[in-house]
Amino acid sequence: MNWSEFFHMGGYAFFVWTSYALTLIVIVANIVAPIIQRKKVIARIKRAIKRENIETANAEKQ
Amino acid sequence: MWNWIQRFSSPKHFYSMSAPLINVFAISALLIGIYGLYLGLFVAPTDYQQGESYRIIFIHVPAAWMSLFIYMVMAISSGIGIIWQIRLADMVAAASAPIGASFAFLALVTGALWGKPMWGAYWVWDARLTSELILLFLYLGYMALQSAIDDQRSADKASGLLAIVGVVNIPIIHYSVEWWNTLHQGATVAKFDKPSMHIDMLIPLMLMALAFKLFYGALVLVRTRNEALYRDRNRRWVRELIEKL
Amino acid sequence: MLKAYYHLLLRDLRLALRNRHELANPLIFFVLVVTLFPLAVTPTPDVLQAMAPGVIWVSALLAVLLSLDRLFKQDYDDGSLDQLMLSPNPLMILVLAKVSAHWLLTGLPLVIIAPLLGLFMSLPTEAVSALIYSLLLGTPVLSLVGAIGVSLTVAVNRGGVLLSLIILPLYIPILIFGANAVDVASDGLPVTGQLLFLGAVLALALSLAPLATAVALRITASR
Amino acid sequence: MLKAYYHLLLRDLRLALRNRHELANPLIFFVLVVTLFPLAVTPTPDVLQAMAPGVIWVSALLAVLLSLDRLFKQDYDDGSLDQLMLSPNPLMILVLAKVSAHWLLTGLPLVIIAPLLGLFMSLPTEAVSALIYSLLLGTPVLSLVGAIGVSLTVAVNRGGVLLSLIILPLYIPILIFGANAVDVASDGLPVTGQLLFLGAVLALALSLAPLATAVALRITASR
Amino acid sequence: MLEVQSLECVRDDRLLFSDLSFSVAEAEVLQIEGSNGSGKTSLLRILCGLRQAEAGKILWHGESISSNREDFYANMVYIGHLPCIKGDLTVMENVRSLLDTRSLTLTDAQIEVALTKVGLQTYDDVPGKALSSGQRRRILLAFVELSQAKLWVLDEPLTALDVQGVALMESMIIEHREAGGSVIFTTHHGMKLDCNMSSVQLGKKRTV
Amino acid sequence: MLEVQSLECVRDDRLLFSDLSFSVAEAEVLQIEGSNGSGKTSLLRILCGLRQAEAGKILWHGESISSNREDFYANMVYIGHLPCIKGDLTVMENVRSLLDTRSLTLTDAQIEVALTKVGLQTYDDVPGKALSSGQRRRILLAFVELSQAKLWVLDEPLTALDVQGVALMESMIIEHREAGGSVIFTTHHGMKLDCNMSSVQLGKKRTV
Ligand code: HEM
Ligand SMILES: Nc1ncnc2c1ncn2[C@@H]1O[C@H](COP(=O)(O)OP(=O)(O)OP(=O)(O)O)[C@@H](O)[C@H]1O
Ligand SMILES: Nc1ncnc2c1ncn2[C@@H]1O[C@H](COP(=O)(O)OP(=O)(O)OP(=O)(O)O)[C@@H](O)[C@H]1O
Ligand SMILES: [Mg+2]
Ligand SMILES: [Mg+2]
Repeated sequence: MNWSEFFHMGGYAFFVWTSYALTLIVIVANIVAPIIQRKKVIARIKRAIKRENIETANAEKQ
Repeated sequence: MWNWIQRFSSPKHFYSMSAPLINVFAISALLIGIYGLYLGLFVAPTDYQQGESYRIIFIHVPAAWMSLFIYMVMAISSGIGIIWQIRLADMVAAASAPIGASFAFLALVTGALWGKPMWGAYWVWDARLTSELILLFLYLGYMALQSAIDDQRSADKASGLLAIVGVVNIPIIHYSVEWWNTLHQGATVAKFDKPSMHIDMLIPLMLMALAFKLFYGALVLVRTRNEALYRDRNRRWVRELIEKL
Repeated sequence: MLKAYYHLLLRDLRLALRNRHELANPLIFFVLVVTLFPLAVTPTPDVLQAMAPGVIWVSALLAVLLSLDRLFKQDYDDGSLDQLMLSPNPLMILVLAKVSAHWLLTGLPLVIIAPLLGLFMSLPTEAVSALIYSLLLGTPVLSLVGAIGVSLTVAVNRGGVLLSLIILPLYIPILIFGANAVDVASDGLPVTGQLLFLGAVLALALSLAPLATAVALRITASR
Repeated sequence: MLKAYYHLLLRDLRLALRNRHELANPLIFFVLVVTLFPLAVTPTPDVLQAMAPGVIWVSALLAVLLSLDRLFKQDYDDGSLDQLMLSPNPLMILVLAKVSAHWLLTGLPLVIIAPLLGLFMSLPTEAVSALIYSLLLGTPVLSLVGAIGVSLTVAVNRGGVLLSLIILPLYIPILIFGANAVDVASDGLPVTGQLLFLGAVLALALSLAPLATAVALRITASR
Repeated sequence: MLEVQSLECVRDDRLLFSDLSFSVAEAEVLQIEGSNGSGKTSLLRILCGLRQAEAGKILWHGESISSNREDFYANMVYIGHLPCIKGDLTVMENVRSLLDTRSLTLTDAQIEVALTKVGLQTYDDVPGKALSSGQRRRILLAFVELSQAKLWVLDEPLTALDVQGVALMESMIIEHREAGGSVIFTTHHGMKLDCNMSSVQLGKKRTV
Repeated sequence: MLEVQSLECVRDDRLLFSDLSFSVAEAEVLQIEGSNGSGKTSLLRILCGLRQAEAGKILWHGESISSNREDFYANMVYIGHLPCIKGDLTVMENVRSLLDTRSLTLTDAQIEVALTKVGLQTYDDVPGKALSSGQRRRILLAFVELSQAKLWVLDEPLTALDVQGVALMESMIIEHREAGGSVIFTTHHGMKLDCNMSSVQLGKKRTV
């Protein structure tokens, strides 16, 4: 079996390779999404911490 | 016993325990997946009926299985969350939904891409196809409800309840479509004529299924950790952790 | 407890009767949507008849769906729902009262007007009676299951479309069997199987849905 | 004035983007309703194809209808609408901004997903392109005309069904010409006539509907 | 009567209170104090069992309110920020349907008396939608008066009330206390009550 | 500045007021008084042009407000019973979109100053839905402060505000008056203003 035959998939190349490509995309998206999500969560908590520090500082001033 | 479960299922405990597991799952998913693909694409023989197009099976079937499996995980852990008030279970459910939805999507798309060469149409209104489509909608409904409710705890419980009600519905849909299709009309579309599977096809299929499961395992851990961080964002353990970053 | 059921049912009916015009709305919506189809496609009589069971049932389903926010929305917005939840009576009974009122105000009128629409879509007589029976058994389930969905989404602003997303998948079995009963009947075949199925689903919904709704309401109130 | 248009449009888009999931809801509703039909009737391909234009157009219409309360409901409930009416800018411009946002958020996605549904319902290719063009011209009219209806009914509680009664009759011409274009195209005939009509209606609606909506809003605010 | 043990409430990003304990005896009037956003409304909703607390217990006559539900709800009445008024029902019907939720059946005359007391005597057949915001709140006062509850839980009861309305609310609380009832309330507009009052202060904490 | 001539308002069956005339000059503070249901809210909505009066005229700098619409609305700001807050927008975005309706473009820093003044300095990126009722009202105070309007029309501005909030509102009104602005307001909770105040009393009439 040579490579072009392999890629040709007996005439079903479009269907087979679209399927595999979509699968790859979905897998990558599933890996990337939680990483972004984690960054967002951490950024949000950091903002909350900063806000609370300001609030406590203000409260102590009064 | 009860106390032990409570402590063991605390988000803090989970967070510290889960980190090493992720790598185990991810790496074995990668290795097994690559080996399965190798066997599936290069070693497995051509199907005498379907030609090469059957190679879609190695992603279609594992994806379809996963979409069902993950829904069950989601519903069961929602039930645990509602009945025993275990927060970790809610987080697992919430973390599972997007993963399950993406597998359901994959199963649909790869199935449709397989249907065109096999049946001559991308889509037919068959019981299995319809219930898979509805399954995707159930996932989307879960996620929409989860994000529409502001109060996190209400969101968990509400969407959990929806997941449980959906479980009752899936078999009903499946059998009703099946019955409805066979009651009337001669079959207009080729049914799945289940090929008695060659062992060289079965092994890579099983390997791929295992790889998908392990992949899900890794993903759900990562996502659950995010949920834990988010939900416990004003607990001390999270604050200390964040300050260290 | 029976008194609580009865009082709440009466209150909801009275509220609806205060706005006579609104009372007819789901009905008019039903009729309007059904008539949209023959307008949209140029209907040869056989296509019309083939479409009829599906069109009528889908329209009935959508009419119930749109009327669902009658069920709890107002009570939630004005705080009455809080008062209901603080009632010493079991919440399930109160839910059942509200669902009964909802069915009397939307499901029942649909059942009554349906024969007319069947005629309009040139359904044969046997199919019309199958239509009536299937709606009679099916619409209460639509109200009962709908109640779960609304109670989960009342707190959400702009919940209308969200509600459909949640509820429509749950309605599908009813739709399939209801429409199928009419379809089969118009071929002159017996429909006991379908009606039995609908009856069984009704029994199931009647026993489980009020419970699920009560749980959902408690979740929603916890804001 | 252009700045006022732009700011309000941006605000509405931002508000929608804050709830990503909600964004997709009209779309999902559209897909769900379209799938209900093949489930309800036993689909032989020719019946399916005969129904398709009507089913897709009616579902699009219902999806827009259900999403209409996005347009003013929230602004009315929280008092923002009062603030808009107290703006020194012409109310018509503000209305136009809100309608544009509404179309971008509901009409446009429907146009984009429609080919997929055509595929589900086994429509031929020419019919699919007619479907796209007719929806592209028709959905803005649905938003524009819908705005008049919502602005009259926002003040009414439980306006959902009332709204449909007011709006659906106005939608009928659009529906007839839109669905007919698809129908005709699937027989391989030209559809320029229908599209021209839809274009003319769009021009008309674009010039009159914002005015009518502004008047309706003034009436509504007078509470 | 009511006992609260180490309650904790978290909303979104904020810990509103934790380890909050207090109790309300018979004939006790308790004010929940705190600035905007300190969690008064959240606390009251938790006390009524409408909201779940993150931690802690609420006991009614020594038993948790969820296990003692029926007795608790038969003896407690809550009014919140929302008016609970149906626009389409008349004032009389509104009061009646509120009382129905508590399974109380009173005569028209009894309800008239309460309506007169809250200054709505001529309004009994006016539909709720034609009332001003203060008049709506007065219906709730009539409801509380007729509820036969031992414990009143009132969230900002003075909202939208005019001077006479405020005086009325004050006298109602005093009377209720003299009859052995208890009241938990919040307000930003100093109520002048001629009786002993305890108070709980909600402040701002950060993390658990 | 604003002049009201023989206004009449009827709601449903009730005549709320008729032949009501008064005017508001520069640097004048006017309180609309009256008990619950006397028609204060209705009057204010008429003054803003949101509601049509049954009879009478409203003049802005001598011209009717409908013919002088643009100038009137550029110089008048109204806040009513409703909070005008979008739950999904942050506090900052909420203020900004309120200002957009008046075609004002301010810098973030300017808005920050106002938010600090009303006590929301640390909340600028919190979404509106996570605010308590008092915090929501404070956003409106910031809006009024930034609106650059000469005439403030405030319906129950003290609703839900705590003690500091009330003091803040009072000082804002004083400052505004000193800068030559005018205020029309209603309240049931005595505002303590150290300045001359005129007032209009709405009573109960029956027939015209
Ligand atoms: C859009 C189209 C399709 C969808 C949504 C779909 C969905 C599914 C689902 C949900 C399953 C799992 C069923 C279960 O385990 O109970 C499945 C399994 C399977 N599908 Fe598909 N499918 C589609 C098209 C196809 C096509 C065109 C073929 C091949 C001709 C195919 C062959 C298979 C096979 C061989 C299995 C495994 C059967 C088994 O486990 O018993 N599918 N599919
Ligand atoms: N729906 C909500 N989602 C998230 N957080 C909320 C929500 N409602 C209130 N909060 C937060 O909870 C806190 C307490 O709100 P609560 O309404 O209990 O305060 P309150 O003491 O009643 O204030 P007020 O005097 O203004 O009525 C606020 O700081 C607010 O940020
Ligand atoms: N939507 C309505 N329809 C009919 N009548 C109404 C409506 N709203 C108010 N009213 C009537 O108009 C009168 C005045 O109402 P308005 O809201 O202007 O009073 P208000 O002075 O603001 O009272 P409050 O101090 O309670 O806010 C009331 O007596 C009420 O009966
Ligand atoms: Mg409060
Ligand atoms: Mg008022």
